[in-house]
Amino acid sequence: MIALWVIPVIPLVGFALNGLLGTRLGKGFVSAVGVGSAGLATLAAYSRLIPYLSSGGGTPVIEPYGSWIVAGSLSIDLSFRLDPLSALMLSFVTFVGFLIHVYSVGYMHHDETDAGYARYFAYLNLFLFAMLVLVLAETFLLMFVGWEGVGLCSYLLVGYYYDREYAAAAGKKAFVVNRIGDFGFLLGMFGLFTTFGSLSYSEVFGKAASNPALYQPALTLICLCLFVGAVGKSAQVPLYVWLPDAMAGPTPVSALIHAATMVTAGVYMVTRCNVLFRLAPEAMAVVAGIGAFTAIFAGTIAVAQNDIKKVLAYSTVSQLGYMFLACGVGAYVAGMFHVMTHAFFKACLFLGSGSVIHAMGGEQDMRKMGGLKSKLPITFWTFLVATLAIAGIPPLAGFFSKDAILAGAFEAGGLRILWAVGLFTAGLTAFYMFRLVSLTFFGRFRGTPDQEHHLHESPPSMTLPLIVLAILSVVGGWVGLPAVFGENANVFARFLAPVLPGLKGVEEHAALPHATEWALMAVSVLVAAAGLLLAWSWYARGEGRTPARIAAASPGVYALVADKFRIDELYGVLFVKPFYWLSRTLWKVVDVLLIDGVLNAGAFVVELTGDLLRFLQTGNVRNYALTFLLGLVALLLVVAGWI
Amino acid sequence: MIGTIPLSEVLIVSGALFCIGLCGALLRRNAIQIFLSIELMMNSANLAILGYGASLGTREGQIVVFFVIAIAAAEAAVGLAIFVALFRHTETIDVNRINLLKW
Amino acid sequence: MFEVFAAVAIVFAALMVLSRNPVRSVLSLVVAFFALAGCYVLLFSPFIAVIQVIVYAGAILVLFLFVLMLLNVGPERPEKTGRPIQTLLSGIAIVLFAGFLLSALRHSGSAAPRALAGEPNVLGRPEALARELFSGYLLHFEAVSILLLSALVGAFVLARRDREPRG
Amino acid sequence: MTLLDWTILVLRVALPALILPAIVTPLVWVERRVAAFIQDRPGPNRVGPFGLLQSPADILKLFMKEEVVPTSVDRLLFFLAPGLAVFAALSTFAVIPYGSSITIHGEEVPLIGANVSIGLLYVFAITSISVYAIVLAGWSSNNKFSLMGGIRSSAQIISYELAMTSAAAGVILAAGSFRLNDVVGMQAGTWLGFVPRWNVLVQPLGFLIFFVSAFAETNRLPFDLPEAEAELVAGYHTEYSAMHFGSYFLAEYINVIVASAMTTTLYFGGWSLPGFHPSGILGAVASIAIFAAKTAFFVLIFIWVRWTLPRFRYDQLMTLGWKTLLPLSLVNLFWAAAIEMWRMGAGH
Repeated sequence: MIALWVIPVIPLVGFALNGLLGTRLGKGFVSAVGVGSAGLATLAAYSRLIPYLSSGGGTPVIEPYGSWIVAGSLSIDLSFRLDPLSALMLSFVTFVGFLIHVYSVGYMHHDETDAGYARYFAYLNLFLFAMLVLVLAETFLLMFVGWEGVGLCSYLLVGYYYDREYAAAAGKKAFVVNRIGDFGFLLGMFGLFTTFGSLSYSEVFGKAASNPALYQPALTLICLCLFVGAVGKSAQVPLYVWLPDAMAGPTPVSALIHAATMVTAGVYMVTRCNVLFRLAPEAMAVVAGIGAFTAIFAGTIAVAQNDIKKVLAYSTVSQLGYMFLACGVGAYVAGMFHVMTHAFFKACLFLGSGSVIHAMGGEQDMRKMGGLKSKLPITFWTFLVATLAIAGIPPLAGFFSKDAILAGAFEAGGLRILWAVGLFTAGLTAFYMFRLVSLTFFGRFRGTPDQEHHLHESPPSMTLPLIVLAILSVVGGWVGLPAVFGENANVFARFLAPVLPGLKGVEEHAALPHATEWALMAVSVLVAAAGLLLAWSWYARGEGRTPARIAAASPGVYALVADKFRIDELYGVLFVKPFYWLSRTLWKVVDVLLIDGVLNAGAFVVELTGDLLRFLQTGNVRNYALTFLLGLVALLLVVAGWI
Repeated sequence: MIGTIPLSEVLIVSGALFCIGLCGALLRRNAIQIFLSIELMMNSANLAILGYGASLGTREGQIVVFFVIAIAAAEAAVGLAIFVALFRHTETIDVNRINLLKW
Repeated sequence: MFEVFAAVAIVFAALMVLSRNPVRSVLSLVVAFFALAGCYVLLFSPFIAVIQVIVYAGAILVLFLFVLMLLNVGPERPEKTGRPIQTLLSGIAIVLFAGFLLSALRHSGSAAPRALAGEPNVLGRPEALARELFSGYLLHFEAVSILLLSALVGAFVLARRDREPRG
Repeated sequence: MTLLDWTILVLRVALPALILPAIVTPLVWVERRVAAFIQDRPGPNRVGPFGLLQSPADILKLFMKEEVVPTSVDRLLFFLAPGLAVFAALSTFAVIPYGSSITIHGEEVPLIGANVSIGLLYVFAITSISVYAIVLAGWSSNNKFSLMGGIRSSAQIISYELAMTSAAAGVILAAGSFRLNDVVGMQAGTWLGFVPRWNVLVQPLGFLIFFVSAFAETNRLPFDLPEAEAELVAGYHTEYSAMHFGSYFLAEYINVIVASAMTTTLYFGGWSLPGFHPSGILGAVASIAIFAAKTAFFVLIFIWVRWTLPRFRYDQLMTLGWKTLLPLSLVNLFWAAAIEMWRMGAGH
């Protein structure tokens, strides 16, 4: 049996090879190493996963590799953990990662130099390594290593086209905004350590579960801090602003990092800490609220975007909000379920959009597309399947996961406001996604003749991953059928059950009656279908005349939405400008005037003293010797007490 | 005969030699003679160390002196090489005439 | 015995300092070092005495003679600018220092006519010395050997004539 | 100390010191006869039977000759130097055991000038003193040939002393003592019943280095550059005449004898011989004879080499000393150490 550490180390080796030698050995070598290491990592992961799953996967496997940091009472082991949650993440991170590596070979082949190509694959492998460390870690600190690692790779890959100013700026923005979240995560870890005296999952969760009353008071703050980290990494309001800009990176990167894997790390982390969160109901409420607000907020912005990738980016933000909504209402299984299905269909969507952009020669504006249905058949059909999946049309994957979340929100009781928001967002999702499909694939072509001439289906290395992901978008949801299809239909929930232990003092929601569940399903399908049809009739059939009329009727509102509610500008005025001003002041006043001034003054004094004292240096050795002796005599006299 | 040397006598001899060396180091102008005087001072220290070692009945005095002599050899080799190089440039080893390294 | 050796050492050391001729200076010092070697023998250190003769008299001072011959330096000539202040200050400092040494000797217990307490056969045996040197002081020994090597290289580099004349 | 003790001490010390110069006289004759034999001519054969009285006659002549002292010499050092040369040559012999031991009034007296624990070191100390005799002669003569000879000679002696000391260190390592009697003692006896336990068989390389260095130390051909007639007239003793020149002459031959005696002692078992166990006065005399015979053998080799080999060039001399003999002597030292470790391992 392969040790767990081998799985992340394989892409690390690939990173080293490509990073050090890739430039010299050409694209063939780079592709072989990059894709090969991702494939090997996938094989290694599945060679562990399959025995684990077939054995039922109840108990977590912890593999310690020795002590990492020992300082005082702090003792952190270097160890990996395989339990249902990490197994789930491992399964689709490696697999989707591998598919996107394959896709990248086709996507990146034409437009990059050997050096850029090698750099791209090196970063991609490094990302895989960091993500696997994040997923497999057994301690919060090791998870944080992976957490920072994926952040770094995200920065590097968003700024991949570093010679374009907006890409470099987007990379910086992603990094800086993530720092805010990471700071929260760090504070959370400090809190965990002071509260529990350990950073190991098993110890922390074990202690919290065994004695909730003792730890409960501290947990709300800790959970909120941890959640700040999740908000940063998973692009929730108010830290979501980096994700849309991150689309400046290559499209496969957007698919892998900013849709399928890295951005879900926040959800993974909250789910991982479900024991803590469930003991802190206030924190749960915050999670749910932020999730719901993000879902509807980002969905609204997506409606008015014209850049194909921007739409998908806001869609991702919105869907992530969905997942947090699930976590917030305690439906962790539904959240993770949506993480998985979302990984399939959103990766498929991004890769499809990449295929479209590839065919359009780099054009990303949907207003210049249209009618691509016949020119890019494979792309169209896979894209359509994924769109239906995200819209929540049964029996595709998105339907089941989204339904599970809505059911969870409904179960949570209260005013059902969260459920209502979720339902509305579902309709919104169907609407903007079908708007995207209609503008891109239906109607007539609106681009230049040059572009029209250039239109072609993508090479097999790009279409194959699309097909695989489309199939997964269809069947991926069938592992988590709702209870109405039978008591044991939800394999997924049963599998994840060990991660969600029962807790004293935390009551579980009663399951919904079957009738209610059927009704909920019907409502959500109806809403989705409505949104879908509305978009189709407005944009595919009506060529966008109705929305144009609406926009003209209330230009202020439309402009506000199209400008993403001008949040970036708001942040600019609220945070960025003052910080610039503060930094400038610190530089000019504190650094130049005070610190440099003190140093210069010191140097001046030294110089002056040197100018005066240098005459002692007569150049005559005997003078020096005499001075030496006089000093010695004086010293001896002082020691003897005669002076 | 041997066992009756008082330590004080050894120390006085050592001190006298040291002061003689000091005179030479401070008052001579020939660099080589200054160097010789320094060697003499080192030897006076050796004498004192051996005297103490013998009076305490340990061999450590001898070991220290052994190292001092080895280091003195290295010092002499380098010092004399410096003088040779110096003489080549200045044609003198009178330290009063060699005062290039001043303010 | 010790007094004789000590007197010889002091007289020849003084001769070394007083002689205007550097070669005579070196030779006086050779004699002084021989006398010191005699003192060392009486202080139960025959090995050190022989080392003193071999290294100091046989190598270091020969090196001095060599350099003197190579440079062919004549005797010191009286200088016109006699630097009286320097000389005066030096004299005062030396007298002060000597006085201090004497008083220190008197005030400390060392001045007492304490007989040296050594077993000559135990202290002076080279085998025992070697055993102690190579067990307890091995690191020091190695360090000194490296020092000697670097001094060798340094002396060679310093005294070498430049192959190509500058300028 | 009783009068007897004093007598014994004086005899132990003084006898060799008196005998050595006495041996030199016939030795000069031997050298001249051997030289003549090698060069296929008769050699001195007029004065006395076989020319045996030639050397005493020469010595007499040296004593009678007029002493010429140049005006610009440093007189003190000029006269000190030859005396120093003879002193150094003679005093080396003090620590060489020239025979077993005799028993006088129940007290065993080893036949050695001074049986000190640092004998070999003493030899090297004295050797380093002999440099002064040459350097001072060269310098005080105030003559450029003398000075050049003096500088060359001292450089040569210092250079070869390193190789010689390092080679002898191998013997010290094997004997575990500086005391030359111990060195002789460890070479007594045999391996396998007939092979003498001489150091030359264990450290042939060390012997070779020591012997070659001995030639350089004594300023004999092929290393007699300090007095290379063709270049330097007569080297450091150019300005000496009469018996002061004779002193250097004497010192050179004593040095040859001493070097041979040292070689014998360090590498050929000294006064011992396999199967020979000295006892009584007769044994002591026999041991002295054995020592003398071995030494004479090496003296003859000295003479033989002198009349066989040409002189080295100065740079060749230095290269041989520093770049060949010194590294080889280190090899020998490692070899000796390895042997010693093997022996200790086998012993335990």
